[in-house]
Amino acid sequence: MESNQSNQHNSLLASEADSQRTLYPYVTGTSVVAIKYPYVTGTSVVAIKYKDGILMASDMGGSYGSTLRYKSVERIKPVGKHSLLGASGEISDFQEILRYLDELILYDNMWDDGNSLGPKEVHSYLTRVMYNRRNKFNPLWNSLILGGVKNGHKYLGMVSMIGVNFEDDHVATGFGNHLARPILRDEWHENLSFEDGVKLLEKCMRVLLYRDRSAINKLQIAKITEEGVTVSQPYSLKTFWGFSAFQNPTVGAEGSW
Amino acid sequence: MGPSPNVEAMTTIQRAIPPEPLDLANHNPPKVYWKPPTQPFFKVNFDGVVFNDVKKVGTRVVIRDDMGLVLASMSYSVPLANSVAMAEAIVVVKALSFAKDIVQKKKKSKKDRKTKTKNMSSIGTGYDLAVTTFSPDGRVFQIEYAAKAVDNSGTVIGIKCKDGIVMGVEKLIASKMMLPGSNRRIHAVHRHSGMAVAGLAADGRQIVARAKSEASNYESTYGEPIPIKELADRVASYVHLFILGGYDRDGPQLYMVEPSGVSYRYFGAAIGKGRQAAKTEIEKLKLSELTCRQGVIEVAKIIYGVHDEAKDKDFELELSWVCDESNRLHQKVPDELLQEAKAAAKAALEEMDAD
Amino acid sequence: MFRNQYDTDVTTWSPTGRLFQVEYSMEAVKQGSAAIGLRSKTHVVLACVNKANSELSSHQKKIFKVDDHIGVAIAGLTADGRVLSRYMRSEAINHSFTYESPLPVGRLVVQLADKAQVCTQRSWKRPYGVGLLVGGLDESGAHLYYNCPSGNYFEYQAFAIGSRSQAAKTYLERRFENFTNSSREDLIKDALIATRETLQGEKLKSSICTVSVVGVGEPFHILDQETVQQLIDTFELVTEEEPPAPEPSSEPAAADQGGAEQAAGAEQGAAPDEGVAPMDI
Amino acid sequence: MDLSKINLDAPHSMGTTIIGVTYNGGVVLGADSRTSTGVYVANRASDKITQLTDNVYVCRSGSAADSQIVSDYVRYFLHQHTIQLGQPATVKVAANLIRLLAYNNKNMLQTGMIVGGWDKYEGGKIYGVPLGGTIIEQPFSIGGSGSSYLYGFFDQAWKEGMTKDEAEQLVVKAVSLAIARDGASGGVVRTVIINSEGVTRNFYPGDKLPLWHEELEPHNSLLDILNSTSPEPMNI
Repeated sequence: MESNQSNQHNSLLASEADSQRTLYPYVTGTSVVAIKYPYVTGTSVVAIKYKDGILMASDMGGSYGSTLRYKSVERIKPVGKHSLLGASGEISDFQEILRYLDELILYDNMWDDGNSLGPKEVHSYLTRVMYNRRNKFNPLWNSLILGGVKNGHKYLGMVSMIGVNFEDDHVATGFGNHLARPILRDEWHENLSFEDGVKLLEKCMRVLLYRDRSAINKLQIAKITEEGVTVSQPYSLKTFWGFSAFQNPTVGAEGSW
Repeated sequence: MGPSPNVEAMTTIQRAIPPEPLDLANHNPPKVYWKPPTQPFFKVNFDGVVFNDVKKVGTRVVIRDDMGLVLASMSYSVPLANSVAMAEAIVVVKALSFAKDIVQKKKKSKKDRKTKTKNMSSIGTGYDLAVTTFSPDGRVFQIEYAAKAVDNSGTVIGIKCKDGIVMGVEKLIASKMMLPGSNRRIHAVHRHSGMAVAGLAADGRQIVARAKSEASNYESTYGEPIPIKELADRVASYVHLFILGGYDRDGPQLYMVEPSGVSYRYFGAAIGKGRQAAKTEIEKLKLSELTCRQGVIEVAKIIYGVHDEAKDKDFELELSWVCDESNRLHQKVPDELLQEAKAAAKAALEEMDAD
Repeated sequence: MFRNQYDTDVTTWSPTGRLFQVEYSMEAVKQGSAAIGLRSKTHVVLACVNKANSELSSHQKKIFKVDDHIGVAIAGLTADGRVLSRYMRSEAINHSFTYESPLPVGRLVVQLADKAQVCTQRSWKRPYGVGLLVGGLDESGAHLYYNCPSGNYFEYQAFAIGSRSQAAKTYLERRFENFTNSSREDLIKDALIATRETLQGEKLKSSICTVSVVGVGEPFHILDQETVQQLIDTFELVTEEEPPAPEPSSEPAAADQGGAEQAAGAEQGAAPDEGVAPMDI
Repeated sequence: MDLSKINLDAPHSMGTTIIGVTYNGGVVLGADSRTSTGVYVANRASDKITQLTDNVYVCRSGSAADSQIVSDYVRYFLHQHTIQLGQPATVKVAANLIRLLAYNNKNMLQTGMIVGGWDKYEGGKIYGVPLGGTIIEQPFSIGGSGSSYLYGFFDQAWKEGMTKDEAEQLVVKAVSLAIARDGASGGVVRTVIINSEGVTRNFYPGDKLPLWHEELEPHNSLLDILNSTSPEPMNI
């Protein structure tokens, strides 16, 4: 009865669920750890290293199947003094991860001893959590980007829902992997100024807005440097519709729709 | 054996080894072994035992009142004397000086007299060896003894100012090679609260760990930070003496939790050695007009003031606050302010000495 | 050895608010041969005296590596020391697995102290009879801590524990204010001299001491015997000029955990009529 | 229709329309009253706005059983919590407890909920807890199958800082619109208004709801229409 119901639900969300890796139920004795699907999801996050630190961008959408149900979901959050976390995928799992990190950072701060977890440590911790959960066939349904600066070292890495992790100069999750990374590969360089970095990220976000149906035109860009974290207010990007072919799509292509 | 009119004047000698072996089967014990003295006298009984194998003389002294209650008892061993007579002599001297000691101690601290006599009456009764044993008058001496450790520890104070809480500790230091900051007595318990513990620092950390887990359990269940009152209530059940300061949605609050498991809210609280003097000083402060920045200075002055330089070793001033200036986070007081507070406290002390 | 009725059980308070079993466990530290630690801004040096039980036996190892950035020197029951250093190793390795970064020294020390504290609150347990000098390096610099069986821990610029450590402490107390800026070599030299102070006239040889270093760019390691001997030989010239060490007594040197030191240990022990619990500082 | 194919064993589910809206001073919660078993209406007057504490209510959607058990547990937890603290629980605490159960049992629960209420610290608050156990604080929230028909309406009609009456009218209008298009929603419209003064419950019966596109004024009988002195008689 239950499974019947969830199957009905799956079909509702089939397009989202199928785009994710399939997990098979894992049988232990009599209990079966059921397959889970994401319900409320966020789409791409894009992040780059720049001259003074890390810049990260994501929109604020929370999709429910194909419904753009929530439009004020903050998907970039500061973690302690030195790190910034961006997430795509299941929002409830992201919230759970934030709770873990909150406690981690709280306990770190309560030592009040001059030592603190940097981005590398937080990234490593997340890697362990994600991999551990996927080994229990109960993954946290997210792709995470962790960026930060500590003691003059810039750090940018990501972790997937199955625990795959790596560092890079620029990273992106979800659709961003397909649409943003090629742009970043062409245009990114070590010494990007803040302005150039923001422009580069906005270029990526605009492409995603055009071509990712889950993307919405309400985004935030966050910056982390040695000085600390700032997450921008939500804003929208101007879009371009001025191609003449858009005005008159059938010109030169008679019979087209 | 027999009644003795005055502890300082008369004593009796009791033989340790019965003159002849007892025939246990036919032994008819005397009806009365010992009679209590009449008021207002105390009776001192003592005895010496010669341990040939370890070459020592053991002495035992017990002082009892007219009710037969033990006021004090003592055992002591000294290297073997030349003769039994000499051993007996040593015992007499020991017993007398012990009795004198007790009398003097009672005179010296009139204020604490009640508790002193109380504690004395517990020793040697056997009712004071386990936390799970009640004495016939319904007390648990082990808890009272544990409280002693707290009474003897460095002074801990907390005050509630208009914009937050300041806590301070007089942390005694054993060696000049020791560096500041270790074996802390003030600990953060959650973002907005901290705890200053008296007694054994190591035990204090244990209670802090409990408080931390209570606070984070609360938050993960209810999704908002634990109210300070609730935290105080929860940790109170773990039995310890400490001051808890925090800043929640209802404003800054200061609690003192007592080993009996009760917690009360205070404007100012003090525990440890100098608590009495500290309380008097706190009462002089206009707490409702004081900011934490000013409060820090006052706390430092009080701690420096109650520190007994003659008796105690060096100390480190440990200070923390949770106030508007610290963004309602519980933190160590910034170094710059700590130094300022120390300087002000030392200046105030010198001024006092000059007067 | 019977002192009073309050000292048979770790959890029993004496009428003056003391825990005798815990205090006695701290006496055990004084029975072991000496361990010495000192630190500069960048380095920590741990040294100890090795005493073999007999001419025919080897000595017990008293300095352990915990991680690349942490080492520990012990005095007291070496068996307890090994248990604790194994615990420290596993804590350090767990931390570096999860965070891929070294465990801050101060935090390890608190965990260790908490572990020791637990034994003072369970009637069926006994406190660890060992003192540990923990030296290490982390992002806040070089650190030296002393962990006591009572569950207390203290950070020091320099410290000595174990039998006749008072002599070493006296030496260190005269000089510790300059240690912050000492070079690595000077630290080692001071460590060796302090070690010699505890020998009561016996000649300092590399065979009876162990020296270890951890510092910036230098993972924790124990210096090999030849190096130590070379250092001793180099320094011996200098030390000759200094006022001679306290006159050697004829007392036999203490073997680690041996009984020979008991008399001295008992002397230093807590006098029963001292009012304040000495561990409570 | 082949009646034998109607599945009366299907789980009771509240194909539903639920709404929570904040206004200047409190919140208005709204819901329809239809509970279905497959296509059969098992209850046409159900109450989907459930009390958790004096000052916090929850709107339930999805499986009736699941949402009931969740709200029963949370009511119990909140009761304990209220006694423990000696003061009313906040809306946030209630919402977080719902979230805790929804998230930790996401593979067993098919329920989405909207928590709304008033407390002295934060005022009126609405939290959405959809399937999966995400928790989102919102100025207004809609849920249940009927909400699909309301996104556009709310995007257009919701205003910041409405009065109590404006807010309630908005809710009633929205639920009736959804009832008009969602087969799984129906019956009456129930509202609950929570503010510093307390709680007011209102009830709008199915025959008093506004009529929308292609809906007709109800009559007792065709005969009434025929007998009425209508200017345009029925053309037979």
